[in-house]
Amino acid sequence: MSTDTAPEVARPSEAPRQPDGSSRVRRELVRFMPLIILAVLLVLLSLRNPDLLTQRSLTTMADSAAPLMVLAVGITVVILCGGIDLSIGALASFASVLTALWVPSMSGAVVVPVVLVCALAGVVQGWIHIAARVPSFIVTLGGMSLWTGLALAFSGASTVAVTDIAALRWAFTRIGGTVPSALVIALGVVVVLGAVMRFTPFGRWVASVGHAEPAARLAGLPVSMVKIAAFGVSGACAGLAGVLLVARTFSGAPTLGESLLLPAVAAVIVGGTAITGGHGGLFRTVVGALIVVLLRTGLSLIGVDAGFEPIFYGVLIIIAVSVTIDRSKVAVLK
Amino acid sequence: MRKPTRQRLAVLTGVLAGGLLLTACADDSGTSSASGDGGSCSPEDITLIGQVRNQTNPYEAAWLAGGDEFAESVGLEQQHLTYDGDSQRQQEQIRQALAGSGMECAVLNVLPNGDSDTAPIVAAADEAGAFLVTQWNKPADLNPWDGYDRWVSHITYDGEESGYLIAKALIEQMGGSGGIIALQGILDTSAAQDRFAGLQRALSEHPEVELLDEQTAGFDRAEALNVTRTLLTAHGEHVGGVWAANDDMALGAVQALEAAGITGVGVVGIDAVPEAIAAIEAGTMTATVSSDGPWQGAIGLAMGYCAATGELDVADVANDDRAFFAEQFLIDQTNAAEFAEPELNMDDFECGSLFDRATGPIG
Amino acid sequence: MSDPVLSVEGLTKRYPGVTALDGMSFEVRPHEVVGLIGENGAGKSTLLKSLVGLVTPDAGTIRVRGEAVRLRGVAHAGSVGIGMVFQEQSLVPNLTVAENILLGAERSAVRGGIYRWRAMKTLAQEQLDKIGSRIDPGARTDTLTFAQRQMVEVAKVLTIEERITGEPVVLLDEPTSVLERDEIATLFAQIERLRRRASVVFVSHRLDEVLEVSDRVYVLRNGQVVAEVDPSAVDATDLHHLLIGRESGGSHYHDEAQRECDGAPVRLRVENLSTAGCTKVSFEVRAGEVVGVAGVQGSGREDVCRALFGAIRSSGGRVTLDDQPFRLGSPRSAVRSGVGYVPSERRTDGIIPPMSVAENLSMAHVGEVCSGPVLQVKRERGLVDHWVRRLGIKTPSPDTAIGTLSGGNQQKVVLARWMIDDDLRLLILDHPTRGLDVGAKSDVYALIRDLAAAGCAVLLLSDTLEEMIALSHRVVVMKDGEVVTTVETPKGAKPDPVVILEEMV
Amino acid sequence: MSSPDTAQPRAADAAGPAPPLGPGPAASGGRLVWRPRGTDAVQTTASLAALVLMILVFSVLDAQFRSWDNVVAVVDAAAVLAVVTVGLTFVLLLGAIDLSVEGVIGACALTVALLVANSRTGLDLGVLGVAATVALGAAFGLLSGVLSTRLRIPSFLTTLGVYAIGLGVATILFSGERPIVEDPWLGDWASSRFLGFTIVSWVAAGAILVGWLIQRYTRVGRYAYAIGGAEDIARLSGVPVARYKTAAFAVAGAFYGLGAVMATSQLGSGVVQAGSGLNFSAIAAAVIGGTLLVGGRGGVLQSMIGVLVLTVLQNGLILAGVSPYAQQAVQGVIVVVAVAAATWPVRHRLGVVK
Repeated sequence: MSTDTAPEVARPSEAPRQPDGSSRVRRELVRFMPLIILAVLLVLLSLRNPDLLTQRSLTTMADSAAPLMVLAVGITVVILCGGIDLSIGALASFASVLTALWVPSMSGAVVVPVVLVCALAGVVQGWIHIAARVPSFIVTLGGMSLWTGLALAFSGASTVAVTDIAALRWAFTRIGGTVPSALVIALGVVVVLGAVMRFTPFGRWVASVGHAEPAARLAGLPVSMVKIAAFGVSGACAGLAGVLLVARTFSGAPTLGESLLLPAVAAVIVGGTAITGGHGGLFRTVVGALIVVLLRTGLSLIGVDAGFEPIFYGVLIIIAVSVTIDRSKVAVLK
Repeated sequence: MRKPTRQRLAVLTGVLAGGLLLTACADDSGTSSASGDGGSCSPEDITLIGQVRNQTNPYEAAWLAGGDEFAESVGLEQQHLTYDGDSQRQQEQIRQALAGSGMECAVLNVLPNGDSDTAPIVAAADEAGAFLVTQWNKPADLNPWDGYDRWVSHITYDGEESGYLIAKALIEQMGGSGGIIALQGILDTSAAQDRFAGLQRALSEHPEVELLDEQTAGFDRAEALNVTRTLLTAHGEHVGGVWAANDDMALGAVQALEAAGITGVGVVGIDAVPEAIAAIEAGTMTATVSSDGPWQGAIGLAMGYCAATGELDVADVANDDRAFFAEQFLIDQTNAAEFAEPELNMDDFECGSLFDRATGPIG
Repeated sequence: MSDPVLSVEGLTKRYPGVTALDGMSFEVRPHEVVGLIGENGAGKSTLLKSLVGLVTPDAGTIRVRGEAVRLRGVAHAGSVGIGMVFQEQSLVPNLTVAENILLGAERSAVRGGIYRWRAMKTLAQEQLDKIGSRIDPGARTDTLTFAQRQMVEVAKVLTIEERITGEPVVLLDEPTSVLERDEIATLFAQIERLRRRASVVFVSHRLDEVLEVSDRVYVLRNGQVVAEVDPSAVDATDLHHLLIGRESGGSHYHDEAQRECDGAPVRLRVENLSTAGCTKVSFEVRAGEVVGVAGVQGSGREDVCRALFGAIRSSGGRVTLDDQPFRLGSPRSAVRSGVGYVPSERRTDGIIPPMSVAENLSMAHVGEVCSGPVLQVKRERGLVDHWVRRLGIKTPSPDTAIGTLSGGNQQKVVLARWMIDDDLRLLILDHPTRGLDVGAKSDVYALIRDLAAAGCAVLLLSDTLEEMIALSHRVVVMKDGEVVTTVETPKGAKPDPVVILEEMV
Repeated sequence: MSSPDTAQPRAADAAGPAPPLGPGPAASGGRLVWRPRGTDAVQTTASLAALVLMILVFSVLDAQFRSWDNVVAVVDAAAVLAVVTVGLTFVLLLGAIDLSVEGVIGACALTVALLVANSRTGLDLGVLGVAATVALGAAFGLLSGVLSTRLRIPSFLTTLGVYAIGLGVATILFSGERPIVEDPWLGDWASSRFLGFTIVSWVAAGAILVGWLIQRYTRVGRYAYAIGGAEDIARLSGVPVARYKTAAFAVAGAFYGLGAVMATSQLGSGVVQAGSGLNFSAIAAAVIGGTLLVGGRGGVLQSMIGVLVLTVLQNGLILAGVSPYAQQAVQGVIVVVAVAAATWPVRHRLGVVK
């Protein structure tokens, strides 16, 4: 029923004006579903291995999740715009190589140029996407190869060890002996980015572009700039993730972050952000990243056989998404 | 639509939860936190962990099987960790495993995904106080004797030597002259680089043998098949031999030769996977080098076990034994049958004979 | 008189806050062309959707050949003999004509899941032959003109003939709205053919057409049938009165609010503007002036407006805004220069349905509610409350998703989006009252008057000439991409629409 | 999923009595959302031109490239990718995506190796084994499709899950020992030649033909176009959309299964990683050829152009002696350039590109 043809008529399929109690509960439930799933999984897994619920184990998990979280938060912005960025893994690897190469001359300040370079790389991809009107899937698929190629060239196709690892100590330590600094950094990124999205028009612009690009364009929103900026943010986050990876592996390598691409996308979707754009949020992605890391590490720790592990991972991811996804907010399912 | 979906989900989740509990193998290690000064763990408190890339290739599967056999011999079970060639996941797993309780008595036998992954693994184990043996990959400037009292040893093989051995075997089979194409591994691994250096040493000794082309096939069989096919068209009948940096690529090359209908070209690889040994017996491959996967899977656990129980004092182990090249065996048609059914000799894993296969320090 | 093929009794459909169908009853007899006319909001669309199973009525019965049916969807409606030619075309663009005609009901053209293309083309050709169309059944649908596609739609609907015993009822929803004159003539000829094998329900807002083609006409108002008339006995004026239900007249358009603006400075000057659809268009709009742009399909008037807003590319011409050169770049730059645009496709181009009223309202001039880069939520709330009150926007709260509001309220938000800018210099209205009911229309007219009175220049494209003439100071008439004349339409001396119509065609 | 109610959201009644006037929304250039017309042809021509250009350049650079042997090598090398891409094309036509390729191929590769005469199981099912493997592939596709349509989850994620499941199944089947194919018939696929080309290449040719026939002559194929072109209209016309979406995924899975059989015959044993790298290559190939991600565009034959572009590129770069890592970078750039070039002439029209 389109309202055009029935004036003064609310779309029955959409949220009613005065939500009755049960539907409000259901909506709130959908909102917090990712957290609930995380808790349920944690409890389930800890039934097998009680060690998982210890403070040490939990902080370790959060620590492991930090680089993935940073990556996933970055790509969330692109996905909210309705695009996709397949280059983040390769870009994080590229960043790790740059970091390792530049630490000797720049020490801990290396994070600044690396993040800037990666942001620029993201901007370039965004610009090509806009200017040449090539789907972001393709641009970043190409980018994935390109950044890997560059990382290989810069590193001489080998691992670049960081001798002065103290310079990056800040990115991989425990504050007060317990709180992982990487987690603090990741949450810092989320808070800063979240604040920008919440307290400046940027967040609305991103959502507008993701929901209805033609309408956003015709309202005079800087659609192209928003999209390019989103790719820039994604690139910057990939850069920071690269630095975090170097801090924990003590070296940079041209394939270091490649394997984090699909988990990052999974984290975004599991968090409940619509892959079609518009609906979602950064905090959801944080929870999604924790779920994904829990599945990545937890399954083998409770002794699931190597063959069954990916099967459980696949099934659990699908179940998690089928519960967290807010179907009322997704128009077309592709 | 919504309701049935939800119900179905609930059922699915339930079934899955049950499944998780069932398939998880039944080791409820009542982990009493052991007072863990170096080497005072009682045997039943020890947790044995073996970690390899995946169980989808015969070499690493054999490695884990060897570990299982050793664990059984001391009345324990080995926990299997596989990380699917994903460095991040390997580190996440190690850290998460070490975040459990009683890790002062844990023994890890680890195959790091690449050189760069060794340092963080060592750091994590050191922090948790777990006994660690690493194999294959390690950056040159990181050594167990640099203040790590629980990183028992690093075992690897002289890749340069392996590359050299198979190159010699290949050249011999070619009659000392002709053209060779080389299939390299993943270029940013020291294994690939060292092995290729061995090939170059052999070539320098035989100037009449020409290296026609070298390409990477990423240690991957399918890729090796394609690359070999292309190189065969490029170099045609000049190709007298194929040198591959591992058996998987060698077997891919064998398939490519077969598909091209070319016979009489020698193919060599490294790793001694069962299929390669079968191929050598059948004459389609010339030679391979064995590192003895089952032994690797067991020896790492054995070293850690001995150290944990105190039978081996890590401080007493000579530096030459804390990072060493292990013995490797060239397999060709003459001895292939012996290696077809590798068997562990449990005597190798007595605490006194742990370093018997050391052929010398790394370097 | 034979028994009715289709009869509707007491059909009722209520939505929260409005009754779309209020006990509607009518019937269609065999081989009859029945006209349905009604204002927007009279219930035409809801009725049609009920008849093809897209809307489930709350009460009442639909009988097909005397048998009560509960329709579950378009396919089901087709199986009992009711087919509809949608106003918004329902053809898949990347399939062939033949496939589209037979989509979902391929019958012998598909055996065991296998397509038999020859049979398919033959079958499709049979359908096309029924309406005497010479469209190639093998052509890809997106290569056809709009009118051709409409013919394909008709042919597609006729396939239900083969699926039922007896004759089908074909619903034509505003079939002429986008057709050229000669195309309309063809369509009417085809309706004549059609009636030999089917009954036809013809829905249109063009009274003269309805009178021309129908055997009987039902007039709908407020969800009810208010009159059943014999076309030969009435003229368009009579119908008009029945339709509106009250004297139509100046008050509807707030004529009294039209201000003179002869002395005002020229706000917008367009010289030799060219785009893909128009060439060398020149005209001016003064501050406070409402200028309508009239023209038929293909006249290029849409192109002019969209090019001025930067929504499509222009290939040449000079435009000044308050005597400053105005670069036609992007909507963004246009907005920054004080130009606003209300698109015709509100749901896709105008609003962002899942986002809140407040966000939709402030989106174009978000700077108004920001300090530096920071959003001031309180200030935004105040501004939105002000405009919600001022325009009488009915919304539970500013945080309500705009998609849940009615069309009229959505459109008010879109207008408010531009009105919050004190420096708004030019507002381009692309069919601003499309899909609105009478009351909402009147409100929109009042807003347009207010805007003009405040000195804003307004460029207006309208669905009806009457509306355009009533609102405008001047009407620029376009034909074949060029301006043919300008007609003054001052207050108190509004010309007859026919004057402009003659220039348009 | 849009309900039938929203199937025609742009209905825009124009009300009130009036003389004929007013262009409708879908009039020429009227709609702001641009629907490309005839760009299929542009894209196909562009990718064909890219292929020809590439062949010319490599022919000039390298005499080896021009040899008949190399033509054979290129065709043989393209075979598996071609079959996989045929399958993937059906999913892309829907406007969906499939990331399960590598997992499904892994599972199927192990399955076929264990079903035909092999070193591990006593089975010797021959053709039956191959058929069973293709059926298993179809079952995986069915799983992806059912999960996507019934649970209403984007295919991006369901297929990611199915990828993991496939990998798990492969690992379990592998169980530590690689099954060596000892079936001479299957082995011959990779080694015997007919008219110069290996049997695998002929199988691929047959698969392409079958794929084309499915696309052109079956409901699954034609409805995939309809669903990809305008899903809501298809539903409105009574097309059981969910069923045919699922079917298209199943067809795709069957082709992955066949691809796994071919790869296994080439590799000589059941390899879990038999499909590694194929997923993104297949997507890239399809897109280069003109089977765009938006759905309803392109087709099997167009995708094959993309397959040839990628294979020729890889072959040519090796022959030209370009470093393997530069090859990777070059491939990425080519993909972007090929797609950009094809849409360049129409890029100024307003439209949404995601």
